[in-house]
Amino acid sequence: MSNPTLTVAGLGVRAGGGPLVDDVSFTIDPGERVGLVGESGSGKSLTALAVMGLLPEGLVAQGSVRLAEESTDLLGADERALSKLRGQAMSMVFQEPMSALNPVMRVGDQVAEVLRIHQPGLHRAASRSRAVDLLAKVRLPDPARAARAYPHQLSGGQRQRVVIAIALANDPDLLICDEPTSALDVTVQAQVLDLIVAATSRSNTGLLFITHDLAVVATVCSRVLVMHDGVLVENGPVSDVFRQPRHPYTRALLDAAEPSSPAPTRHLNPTQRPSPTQPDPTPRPDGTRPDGTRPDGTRPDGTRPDGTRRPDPDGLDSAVEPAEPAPHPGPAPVIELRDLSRVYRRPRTSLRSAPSSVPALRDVSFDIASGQRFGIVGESGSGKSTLVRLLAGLDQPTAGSVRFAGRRVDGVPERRLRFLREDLQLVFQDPSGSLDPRMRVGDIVAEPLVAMRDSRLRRTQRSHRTRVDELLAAVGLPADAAERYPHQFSGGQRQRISLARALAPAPKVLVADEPVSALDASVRAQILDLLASLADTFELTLVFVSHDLSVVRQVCDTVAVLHEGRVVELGPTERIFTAPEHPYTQRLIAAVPSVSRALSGTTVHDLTGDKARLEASP
Amino acid sequence: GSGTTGETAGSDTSLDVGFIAEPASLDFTRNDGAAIPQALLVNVYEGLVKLDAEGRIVPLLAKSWQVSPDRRTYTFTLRDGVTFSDGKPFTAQDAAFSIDRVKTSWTTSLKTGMDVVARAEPVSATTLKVTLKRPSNSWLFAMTTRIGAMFSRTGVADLATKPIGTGPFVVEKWTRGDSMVLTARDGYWGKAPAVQRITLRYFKDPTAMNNAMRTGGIDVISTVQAPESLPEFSDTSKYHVIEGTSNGEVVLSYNNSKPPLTDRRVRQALSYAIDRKAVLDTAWAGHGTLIGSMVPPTDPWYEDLSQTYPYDPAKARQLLAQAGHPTLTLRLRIPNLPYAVASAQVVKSQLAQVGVTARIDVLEFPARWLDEVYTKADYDMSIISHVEPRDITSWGNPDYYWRYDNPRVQQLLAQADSGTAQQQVDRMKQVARTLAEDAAADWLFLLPNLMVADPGVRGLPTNVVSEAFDLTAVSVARS
Amino acid sequence: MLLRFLTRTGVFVGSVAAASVVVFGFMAVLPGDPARIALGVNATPAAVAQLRREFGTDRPMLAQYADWARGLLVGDFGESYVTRAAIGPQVLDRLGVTLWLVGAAMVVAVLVAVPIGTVMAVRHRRPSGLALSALSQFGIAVPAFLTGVLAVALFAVHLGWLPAGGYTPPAQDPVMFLRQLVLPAGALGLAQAAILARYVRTAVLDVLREDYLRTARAKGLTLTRALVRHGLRNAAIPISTVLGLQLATLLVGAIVVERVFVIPGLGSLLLDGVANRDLLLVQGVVMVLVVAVLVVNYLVDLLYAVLDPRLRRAT
Amino acid sequence: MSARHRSVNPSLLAGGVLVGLVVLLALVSFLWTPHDPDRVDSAHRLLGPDGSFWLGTDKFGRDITSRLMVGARTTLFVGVVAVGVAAVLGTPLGILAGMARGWRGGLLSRATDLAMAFPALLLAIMFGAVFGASTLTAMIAIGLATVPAYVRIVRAGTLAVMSTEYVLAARAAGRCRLGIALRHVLPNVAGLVIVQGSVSFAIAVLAEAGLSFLGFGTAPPTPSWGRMLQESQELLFTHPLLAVWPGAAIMIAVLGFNLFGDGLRDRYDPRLERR
Ligand SMILES: Nc1ncnc2c1ncn2[C@@H]1O[C@H](COP(=O)(O)OP(=O)(O)OP(=O)(O)O)[C@@H](O)[C@H]1O
Ligand SMILES: Nc1ncnc2c1ncn2[C@@H]1O[C@H](COP(=O)(O)OP(=O)(O)OP(=O)(O)O)[C@@H](O)[C@H]1O
Ligand SMILES: [Mg+2]
Ligand SMILES: [Mg+2]
Ligand code: NI
Repeated sequence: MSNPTLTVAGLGVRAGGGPLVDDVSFTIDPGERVGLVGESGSGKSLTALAVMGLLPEGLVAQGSVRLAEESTDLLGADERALSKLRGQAMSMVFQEPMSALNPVMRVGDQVAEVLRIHQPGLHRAASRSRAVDLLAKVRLPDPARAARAYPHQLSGGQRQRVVIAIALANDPDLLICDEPTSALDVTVQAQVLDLIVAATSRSNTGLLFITHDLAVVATVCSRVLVMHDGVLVENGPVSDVFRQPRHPYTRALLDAAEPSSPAPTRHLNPTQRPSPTQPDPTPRPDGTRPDGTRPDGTRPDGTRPDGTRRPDPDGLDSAVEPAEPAPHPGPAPVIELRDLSRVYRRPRTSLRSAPSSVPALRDVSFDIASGQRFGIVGESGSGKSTLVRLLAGLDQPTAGSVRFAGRRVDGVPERRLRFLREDLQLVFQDPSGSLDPRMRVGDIVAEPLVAMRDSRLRRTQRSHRTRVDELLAAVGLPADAAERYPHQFSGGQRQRISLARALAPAPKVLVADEPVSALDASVRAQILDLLASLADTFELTLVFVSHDLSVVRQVCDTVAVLHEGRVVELGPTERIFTAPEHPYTQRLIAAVPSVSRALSGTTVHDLTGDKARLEASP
Repeated sequence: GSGTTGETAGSDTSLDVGFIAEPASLDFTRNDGAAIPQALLVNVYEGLVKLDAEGRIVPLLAKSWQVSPDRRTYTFTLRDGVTFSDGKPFTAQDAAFSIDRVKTSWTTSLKTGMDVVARAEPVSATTLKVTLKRPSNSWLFAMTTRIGAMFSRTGVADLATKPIGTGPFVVEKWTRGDSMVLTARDGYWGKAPAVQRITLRYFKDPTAMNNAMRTGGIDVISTVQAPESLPEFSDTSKYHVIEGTSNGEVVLSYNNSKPPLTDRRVRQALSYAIDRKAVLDTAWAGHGTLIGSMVPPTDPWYEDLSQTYPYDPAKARQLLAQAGHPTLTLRLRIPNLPYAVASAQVVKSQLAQVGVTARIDVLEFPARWLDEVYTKADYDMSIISHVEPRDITSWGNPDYYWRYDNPRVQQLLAQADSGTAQQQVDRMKQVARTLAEDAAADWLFLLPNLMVADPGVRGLPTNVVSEAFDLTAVSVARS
Repeated sequence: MLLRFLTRTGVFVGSVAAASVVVFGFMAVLPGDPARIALGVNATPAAVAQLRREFGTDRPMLAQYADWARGLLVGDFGESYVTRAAIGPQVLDRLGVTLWLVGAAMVVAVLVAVPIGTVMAVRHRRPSGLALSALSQFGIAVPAFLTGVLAVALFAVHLGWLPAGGYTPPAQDPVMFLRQLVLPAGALGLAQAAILARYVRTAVLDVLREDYLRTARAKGLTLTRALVRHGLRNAAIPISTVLGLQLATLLVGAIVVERVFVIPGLGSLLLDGVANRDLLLVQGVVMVLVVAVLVVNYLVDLLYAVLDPRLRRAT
Repeated sequence: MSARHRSVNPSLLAGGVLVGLVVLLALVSFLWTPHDPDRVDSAHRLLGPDGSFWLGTDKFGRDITSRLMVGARTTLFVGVVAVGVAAVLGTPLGILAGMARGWRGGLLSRATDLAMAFPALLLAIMFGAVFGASTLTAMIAIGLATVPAYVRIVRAGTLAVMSTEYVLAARAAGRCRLGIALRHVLPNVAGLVIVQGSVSFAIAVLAEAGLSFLGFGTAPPTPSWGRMLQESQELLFTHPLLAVWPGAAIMIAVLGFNLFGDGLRDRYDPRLERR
């Protein structure tokens, strides 16, 4: 066995107080691809930064870090010595492609710079042409032109390729990637992952791949390290770890990441019905039971009393209408969209060109029936949020119409949308951004009540209080939450507050715009469960927006696929997932990595779909 | 300043003199303001007569003059060979023209000084006859001020920037906001000045002027505006401090038409309440003279009246009580000038001791002070220094800002003007005494003429008795 | 790029026009009759009326504004009410003096603030950085005129190294010009430097937190070189904004410093004008000061596009 | 998270102590001063510090300690008026500019930019010329001249708040625009206003000193630190202590408010808050 490329022994990182990373040891062999997974805040990035010697100010590392060729311990080395190694023997790709490049410097120069730093003799012109070669190697279309571009002129995926080109420029022995694809769409992610794998195997580079997505690790890496609270809890070949997780934490992660498939349309079990023993203070039942568990049997933290997580669904609930909604058998549709278009105008930036316009939505028409769980999927920029804003009357369409319960929503000033506000409420993506940091939770939840001065719910300040308490209980928050401020809650809890607020006016329709994409996998599962159970308890119609196909699959019975502002496919969830008709849907579904498929042999390259077609349309 | 270093006395010397007030323009026929005659009179423009250092009227462009027995006709014999700086000769025609022009073209109210003139006629090239409507002593005196300045008949087109006079200097350059350069001219009729080039440098800030003096930026501080700083110049090997008197009576004026200041007892009480020695000591570092009426010691009718109202707060309280004003609030509206601001604070503190509250209101000078106090007389008390020579005559004008209407004073002043020299002195003394007894105002002190000069600078005027800052006799001696 | 240039120019021209209305309007409501004031207290009423006719101040406001604005376009600011001299050349003359002072102060400020601010940011947790931060706080807390007065006391009066004040045009005596410029520019510049250094610190701290700086270090640049090669140009964008805004402060700070150092600049012209109620002159000076600030902000605006390619989008 | 929050911010602490000192001086001066601050006494002129006159006397024989104490009132008055005028006008205008849509918002920000070109001291000098030099007019002018700075800052804050999801949520909940302005925007920009306030407080104190230097500031005999500094100028070489006391007082006040503002800024900096 040859010398390992990287040897990390007893690595610890501490701030002023306790350790953030503790006693982490592992090795990476030449050409080996090692995944490092764990939740947000578990210490993954700090581990990587400690190896690179790029820890933020105020943090100190102990232990030892050695590279194959270097005899010295990197942790003891000074900035000058480290800078000789960085970009040469080891290099790193960061998460945010948007900000990792200097916005005021041409891309080609930024690539050329890394060459010239480590090869002082290299001529400017030579380094420029080498940079173009490198850009070509990361399959950037028209590399010569890209080299002259500034970062803002490239898309996120293209930028990430540039960063990878910089990292690979000097054929490093070790490449560290810190969540290189979490900011990218699945289809782009597949291409970037493919690129990383191809490049590292070509030059036998050791790879440390950091992500919170187990499926990606399973697809990319041969060995996996699992980190929890700054400690390595698992270290072994992917197939072993993922098939037989030893640590409960790994098991929990796996559970959350990979809902047993085929995913059902509902995760309801009989206990979700309101308990008849509990007095019902409102027309709608309170969701909390006396033992503190929620109707689905989980505790507010998402675990069940027996310590397991969400059980396998036991099929369809007989009390619920059929999964496959007939075109118009039941009640009339709640929401009707007709030829809906929305074009954003950007201010003109040049005299010669007309002001640019972005068609965010084009001729979208569909109905959502009462009681339906309607999913909308699509990549970033496909128009999902635009659609949601139009639905909620928060924006005006350029053309077409939106009707709610038969009444026009478009073209009506916001203050005359009372009927809509009473019956349709929103939950947003960012659990912290959607809560006013300077308002008490109680006031936040009561806001729709106060704002509407609802005649139907005409209440005094006091009864607002009781209503707020009910709602907080329904979403599984402690009663004293009303007096606290949002920042005193975790991400998952904040999203529960959002939910409580949305439920306040007892709406008929709940529209959720990516409500879980900012959450960790484990918390995500809890919120999805809660959403599903609340929808059921309160007999809500759910409109659920996400870019994450697996999430939609867990929650919705019907799915619309948006692509560049158009609905390219619409139908029952299972049908779309098992037999997608539109090529875009097919590509989308293929690009989603999954642990099980990876374990059964799917490679990164497979995710990218038909290679020839991809290269043709960059 | 720096130019003088190392040079010997001779025709090539130069001198830098620091001043506070800069002229707004060079045309005193249309612009008021003491800074213009200060720079130009005697130096650039000359009159028929001028005041000497003791305040006597002496010949200048006129060699001599005769007064007719009825004292209404003055016959001046003019000097020969006098030329203007543009080369034109100065004749009796020019003199008559200049006198007439005051009445026709001047816009400032000082022109009234010429109202008494009936005719001015050139008799020959060097003889001028001036006929007055009535005898007037003040007319000949006025001829020493700016209205007596002689202009060329062909040189009044651009007075604001190009003054043309018969004096030893010409204005070579005027950098507004900074300095004015006077250079000695060829062809001056009298003794050529010892200094070729005099730069008048203008400083808004007294401290800046002191610093310039200490760093060699200037050779003379024309008037020390911060007497407290004089100890900085105590090194007699480097500085020469000149202390003389000036015309500037610092007057605590009362609005005589405004109750309760119409009551003589109230005014007297105020005068008793003020310790003028303390005012002088604190406000002007003890430099200056206590006077007691509107007459500086350089005037022929000067008498020491400074003890008319000795400091006596008890008496002041008693008089106020008699007048029915045991407590009193008065507005003390002053210009934002250093001596006024300093004096006002002392006055306020002293008046407070006798139950009089003075509310100080600092007005921007000149604009707001002139408008509100001087023109509209919207004030109870004010403090300002009256710098015009022989300005006691203003007490004869009932519309003047102190609104003092005393027929006896008016009559005495008229008699003094038309009487003989002896009568004039006699009547003027009576006026001064009347004013003092009447407590028509309180004369806090007379501003000193404080100058700091390089020890080598000679011939600076010790006393300021006229409107001019006479630079003609200045010389510089350097080792 | 061209579009940006045109819109900015449009905004600039509009602002100047609006500024002229504001300045004129303000002067129009100033109490006090220029003719009266110009003639002084001893003026006769007839002379005042006549002068008012001469000045044209007896005409309607709109006509006066139109005249004035038309004059401004060709650099004719009218004639001073007090001296009857043309205001334009005078103002431009003084502007030249003030620009030297302000320009030199700006240079001092930048030369001092950029390195110090950068060190403050890079070492913001170390004693040296904290000491510099504290020092800059003190620098901000001392009024510029006090610095000036003390500098004169020390360097001119006590040590005699430099003149206490005054101004000599550079064409006349370049050495004297420079010697006289040192203290005022220093006094004015250092006060600004203290403020600017804090902005530089913030800007550099922001840049230090940026991902691209980490990328640069991951490439193999040391922190210092990464900062110089990648950081400063990015930091220059917010700093140039501050510089533009500081110019307004500097121009006004110059009023005070000109007084301390006896410099015949715009500041003393303004104060004279105000004192003499030479309204047209004040109007002209204020207009020039305001336009100077607008011009600089306009230039800074255009400079952004040079510094930041994101603003040069040509598509 | 909370542990890091509880640790006291050193500049907030230092600023608080200095500002507290100034406030304390001002408050005590209402009840007691060692001597009558305005009492002129020619017998006790220009004394050095001693048992009775702790910091000595000025050229009028007035007690410097007493005058400094009363001067603290002027300083606070100056700051309160200037900051009050600026914040009361600037905050609503800034919110309006941030919330107004279309050309109205644009016009407001253009007007703000233009107003920024009229520097504070300039306005104060012109106000002084029109309405007479007094502390009040000077400070109203300084306050007015600071309004644009507030408009800018508040507008930027408002724009940030308006683009958050919680405002979207409030709209979805049916809040009217006024409700959003009062319940969401105002509380969230309040931090910015407070920070800006303490900084402009410092600026106002400096401006008052500068104006007093030019003769447009506080009228005598009301003690003001700026005026005391100006009066001490002519005695700089003979009695330098006279300049030291007010100079130090101004520095302490400005330093205090600046540090306080910096501390508050750190407190409210979202970047620091998020950690
Ligand atoms: N500069 C710092 N000072 C103090 N604590 C820090 C610092 N940077 C990170 N931490 C803390 O260290 C812990 C580990 O952070 P790290 O960035 O390594 O997490 P991560 O696993 O990469 O999470 P994510 O998936 O969100 O990127 C977290 O609790 C974080 O709050
Ligand atoms: N206010 C706006 N002005 C101009 N363009 C906009 C605006 N809002 C959205 N767009 C553009 O409209 C398109 C659709 O945006 P939208 O926010 O609906 O996408 P999305 O599907 O929600 O994406 P994401 O998953 O990133 O949230 C994008 O190209 C976006 O850049
Ligand atoms: Mg991380
Ligand atoms: Mg979206
Ligand atoms: Ni007099």
